[in-house]
Amino acid sequence: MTTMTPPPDPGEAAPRRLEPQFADLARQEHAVRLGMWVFLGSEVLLFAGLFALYAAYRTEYSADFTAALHHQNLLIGTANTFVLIISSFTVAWAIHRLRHGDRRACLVFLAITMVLGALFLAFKAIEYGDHFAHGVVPGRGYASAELPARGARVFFNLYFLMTGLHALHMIGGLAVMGWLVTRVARRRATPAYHAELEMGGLYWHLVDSVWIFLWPLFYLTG
Amino acid sequence: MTTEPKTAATGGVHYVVALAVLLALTATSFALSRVAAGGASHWLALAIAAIKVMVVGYVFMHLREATFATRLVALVVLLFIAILCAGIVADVALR
Amino acid sequence: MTSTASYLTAGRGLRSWLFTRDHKRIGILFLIGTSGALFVGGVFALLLRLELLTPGETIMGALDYNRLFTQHGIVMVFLFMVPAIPGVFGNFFLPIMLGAEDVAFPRLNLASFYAYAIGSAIVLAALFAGGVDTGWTFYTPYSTSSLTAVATAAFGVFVIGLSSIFTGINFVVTTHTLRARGMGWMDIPLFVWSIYATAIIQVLATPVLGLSLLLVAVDHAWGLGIFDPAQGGDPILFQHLFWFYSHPAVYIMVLPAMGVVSEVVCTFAHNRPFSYTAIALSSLGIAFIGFLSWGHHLFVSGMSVLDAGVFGILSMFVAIFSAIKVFTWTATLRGGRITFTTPMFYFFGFMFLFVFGGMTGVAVATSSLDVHWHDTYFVVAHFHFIMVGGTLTAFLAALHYWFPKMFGRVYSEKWGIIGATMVILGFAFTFTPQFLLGNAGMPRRYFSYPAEFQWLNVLSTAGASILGLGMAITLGYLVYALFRGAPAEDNPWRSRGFEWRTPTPPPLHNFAGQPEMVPGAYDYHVADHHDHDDPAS
Amino acid sequence: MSELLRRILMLPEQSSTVAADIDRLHYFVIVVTMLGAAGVAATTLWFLIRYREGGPLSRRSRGKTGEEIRPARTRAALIAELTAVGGLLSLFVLWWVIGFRQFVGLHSPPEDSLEVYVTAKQWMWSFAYPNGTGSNGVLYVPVGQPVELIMTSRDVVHSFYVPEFRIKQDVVPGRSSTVWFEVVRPGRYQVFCAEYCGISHSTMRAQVIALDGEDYARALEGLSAIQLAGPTADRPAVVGEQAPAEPLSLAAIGQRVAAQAGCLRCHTVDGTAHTGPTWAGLYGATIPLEGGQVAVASEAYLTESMMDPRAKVHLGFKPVMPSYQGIIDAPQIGALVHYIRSLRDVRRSGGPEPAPAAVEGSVPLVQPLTGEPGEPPAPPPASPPASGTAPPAEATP
Ligand code: HEA
Ligand code: HEA
Ligand code: HEC
Ligand code: CUA
Ligand SMILES: [Cu+2]
Repeated sequence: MTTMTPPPDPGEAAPRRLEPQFADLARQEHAVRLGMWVFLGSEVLLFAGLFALYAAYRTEYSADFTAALHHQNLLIGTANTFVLIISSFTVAWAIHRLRHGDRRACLVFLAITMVLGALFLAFKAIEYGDHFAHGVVPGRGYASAELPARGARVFFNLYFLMTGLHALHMIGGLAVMGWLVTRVARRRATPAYHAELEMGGLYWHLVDSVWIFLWPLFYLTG
Repeated sequence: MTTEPKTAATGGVHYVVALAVLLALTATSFALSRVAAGGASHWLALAIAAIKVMVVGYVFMHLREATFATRLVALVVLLFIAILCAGIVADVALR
Repeated sequence: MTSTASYLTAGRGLRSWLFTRDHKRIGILFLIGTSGALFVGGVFALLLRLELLTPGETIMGALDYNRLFTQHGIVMVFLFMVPAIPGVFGNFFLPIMLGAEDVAFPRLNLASFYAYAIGSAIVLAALFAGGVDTGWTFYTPYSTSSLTAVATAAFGVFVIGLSSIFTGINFVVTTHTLRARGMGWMDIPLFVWSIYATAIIQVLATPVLGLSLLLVAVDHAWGLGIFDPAQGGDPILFQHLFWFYSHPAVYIMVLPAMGVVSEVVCTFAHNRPFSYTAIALSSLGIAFIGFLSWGHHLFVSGMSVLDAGVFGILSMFVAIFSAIKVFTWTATLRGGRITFTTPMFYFFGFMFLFVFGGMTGVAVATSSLDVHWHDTYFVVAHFHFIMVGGTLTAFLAALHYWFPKMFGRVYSEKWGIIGATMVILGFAFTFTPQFLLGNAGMPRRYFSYPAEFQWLNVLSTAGASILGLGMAITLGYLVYALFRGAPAEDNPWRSRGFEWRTPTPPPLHNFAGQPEMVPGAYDYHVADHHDHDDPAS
Repeated sequence: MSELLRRILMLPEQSSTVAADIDRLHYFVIVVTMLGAAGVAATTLWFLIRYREGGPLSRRSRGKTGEEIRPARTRAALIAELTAVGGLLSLFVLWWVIGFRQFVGLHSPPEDSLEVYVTAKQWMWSFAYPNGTGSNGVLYVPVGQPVELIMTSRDVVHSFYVPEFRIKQDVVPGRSSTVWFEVVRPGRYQVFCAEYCGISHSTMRAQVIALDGEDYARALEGLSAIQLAGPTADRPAVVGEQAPAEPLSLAAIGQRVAAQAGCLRCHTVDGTAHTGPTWAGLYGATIPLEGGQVAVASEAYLTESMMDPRAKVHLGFKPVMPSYQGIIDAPQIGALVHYIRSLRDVRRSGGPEPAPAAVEGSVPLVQPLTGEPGEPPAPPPASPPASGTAPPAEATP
């Protein structure tokens, strides 16, 4: 991530951001953006492996999966979906405001985003705690009385893997957001050139997008 | 390869509309899961998720301003996810 | 501007190397790393061959043997073959061939090298912390229950995977955004095409390998058994995920080699490629269709018969793209003006060995035949024919071809030919008997084997010693040339390639002035002042 | 000719019915491969010599640039290349067609196959026969009769490989896989484990001993019977010392296991439904499942139902059956499956059973005899029919 954004150089004049290998800033920004997308594509394929496993196991154990879904905390899952969607908006809005030169609003919305992200993780922690209390833990320790079937174990193993990996990405996203706040506050990211903000935003949206799929897979019964 | 954005920069309205659409779709998806429309409802939920992700990508992630190459990346990635899932599920479902 | 100082002398001291952002220096760092890996993996290979000299125990016990072939496979594939050509020659020449000063993200490039170095260190540490005995394929549930350092090694490979992804991102973006002014997609050199196709595979496939190895490591360390039958898991799904990476990965290993061959054949035949389009686009075809055929590694795993059929036919389709390339290279020789040098010798070896190896790939992709061949020495011979006979040969061709440009020195042609002869003959000697062993039914990963297989194993071991000696000689004269070789001209092969239009060795920012991109990289039929050698003009 | 090729290529003897066919394709593919590689190498070499610098045809000695000589010949060369590629592709597709048909054949055991249950574990093979006997490390098979192996593993993935038969099949823990072969002449054949499975992988071997009919029967008599019940996680599957004097048939053993393991508390064998579905007529039937799908009661389904009953729940029954994973072992599973199969012609009645048409439709080969001895008159349904079930079985003609 961080390696791809321009270095923290002292001057704020845009031309000094230009790396020697690029002809002009527009081209450089295009390159950074393309690079970020390629990186995001790579990230998505990391999750894709787990999605494929989910699809395969759901085919194999459809009844168990349905039963396990009924034991999920739909309320928290749905609340978290709303939280992330709104946070995606606030990031986008923060960038939008900066594009229009409104640094203060940008900072405010970045801060809101971070609060929402933290809220998401807090909900997630509550949910995990609840699972643990019922003997639903990842791996060999699994001891749920209500859902002893093998398919349910697979379901929860996948659940912990996928939401856990997602939560790790959330934590990473929060760190990036924190860094962006300092960049904007110190006027390193300017209305004229703020590629790092765009990239951080892209990352955040990606993490949100993954959750948009996790929600129906792990909460919605149907 | 042109570096100029093809579309004008995304305006404030776009974001607000996108947010509204996303919230509405989430609510719809939730409601649908409550009324339990049978076996198809699961596919419906996934379809709604796909639409949501497209909205996020198109507006929030600025795909509407992006170059062809960038959009191509997004498409290729989706294609490969489909290939991976299809190949594996086909084995499990058919053996 | 210090435009004339070569990249080798611009900046001195260890720090200037370790913290360099110059793609050429990073390429050299990769060269050191991957050659070291080749050496280590090669020593492992020779020990393997030594053990297989007699049917029972020869120099080591079963556990040591199992660790050894695992580490041979891991080191050769992940530490040598995957990073070798892209990391060394891709880094060094891709920007120059595009007329760029550097790759798009020089810092990411350095990070890629460090990810490679750290990952390799972890893998090698696993070797001392009990080794790994799972085979390079890490099949569950054996890998998750093995008492060896599986988690460490899997994590190390994961880190190397990051390096692969970083490099891939860099090359994709560089090719898209840093082509010299006026250079269209159909003007870029063929080597760049193949590296670009490789980069796409690296970016899209490597995360899936990372994930499957992570799942193995997590299971091994904490018992989160997503593939564990006792927890409802299905071990076959691991194989699917693994091969979703590892089949495309074989094209990560061979596409760059094909790029090298395309350059070498044009330069030494002094001829245009018979069809630029065919070579360029078939790279993309391989990259894409290559993703659709992973299931041919699972024919006997108990996968669904229908799925096996689909993967079988798709494997046939991907093979055809390689054939297109081979025919085009052959046709490129026609009507040329061929100078026969060490790289050309390797080219010839490549043509024979790769075609044979590739065709045996088609043979094992024929489902009913693979039932007999799967997990026998036939498969071992198949992939060594391609990976050693194809890729290693191409790596050596590239090393000799670009050596003058990279280091500004010339190696001894006489020793070059001697080395190449020994490598190619030794190779054929080593692996041809293994086809027969496989036919006769000797399974792979066998520490001991029935006595009737011995004579073929003896032949193979004998061949391996010639091969090893050939490699040692090669290493010897190249190192000698590095320090004592005569200075090289800017364009000793009279090539039209863009990389030969810069001073030797290239200056820090690659070009003395503006890069010249006219005439094109393969325009041997057009006279021009660069071609000092063409009397017809 | 083909015998000569077989020897040159060092293929082992063709000792199964499929070997000769597979080898023919093998020769075809390999000969083309060798000719193709030689052809490419020869052409390359020829060009290298003809067009060498200063040679008779190199551009310099012709004194022309490439451009001038090219166009005339390029067209022909292009056509040649396209033909070569097209021809090669047709060849590949032809191989695929032949190979895939053979592959399907390798996965379609003949109906009358003799079934043997195989358990692989680190690092041995054990075999259980239909007559209730078992053996370790040696598999006895009759010559001239197809044999189907139903295999599972206790620990890691192994692979059953007999080079002389040209067959190989991975043996995977947690599932069963099958492979079949028919031996053409008596003899001993090496079995290798072909999937890497740990330190003794290379010595995890066994033998197939193929015998003519009578010898085969005699050999089986000499074997000891399979142990009946008990926790067996750590003991070998087959214990000779405790053999009863008279080996029972595998189905009979299954009956005993069913009684000892308590299956019969919930399952009947006479067609009535109880806590669980009856076993009568179960084998081969199409089972409606909870969640709307259906499944065919194959060996795999039956095995899975014992190991993981909740994976697929029979529609209308509660998922109360406990898992028998680790409680009964592979030969016992084999015996149970065999027993359930032996009940396939018993007519079922009452309860939430699948439609009779489905039962009979899927067992086309054996028509139930009317008034078969041992079939009790149909009692009233033991449990209320679940929604959507078909009329009772008596309706069948
Ligand atoms: C660089 C590495 C590389 C490459 C390029 C390939 C290329 C191919 N491979 Fe290979 N393969 C491996 C490395 C590679 N492989 C490895 C490492 C394994 C073992 C992994 C393990 O289990 O440890 C393996 C295993 C493997 C298997 C599994 C075997 C088994 O375990 O049972 C199969 C099965 O289909 C297969 C098929 C193919 C095919 C169809 C190609 C095709 O892409 C080949 C295409 C090339 C050609 C077809 C040559 C060109 C042909 C001509 C010019 C034709 C001229 C001829 C005439 C005119 C007749 N490979
Ligand atoms: C790139 C991949 C690669 C390469 C190059 C090689 C090279 C060799 N391999 Fe390897 N091999 C694999 C990949 C590779 N192998 C893989 C993936 C497996 C499967 C592992 C598994 O089952 O899990 C395998 C397995 C394998 C086996 C089977 C083990 C078994 O199943 O029991 C054998 C047995 O003979 C073998 C032998 C050899 C030999 C003799 C060489 C020789 O070609 C080696 C000769 C090379 C040298 C001796 C090096 C000398 C180097 C120098 C002197 C430095 C030179 C430096 C410069 C010139 C810059 N290999
Ligand atoms: C506590 C009661 C109980 C016991 C004991 C029991 N079962 Fe079951 N069994 C059931 C029920 C209920 C079902 C149907 C629900 C289901 O499919 O899981 C079932 C289903 C099955 C099925 C699948 C049949 C179908 O129509 O889907 C098989 C096969 C089976 N059992 C075998 C066995 C064997 C073998 C044993 C003993 C080793 C055994 N059962 C012991 C209750 C039991
Ligand atoms: Cu069992 Cu290898
Ligand atoms: Cu492959």
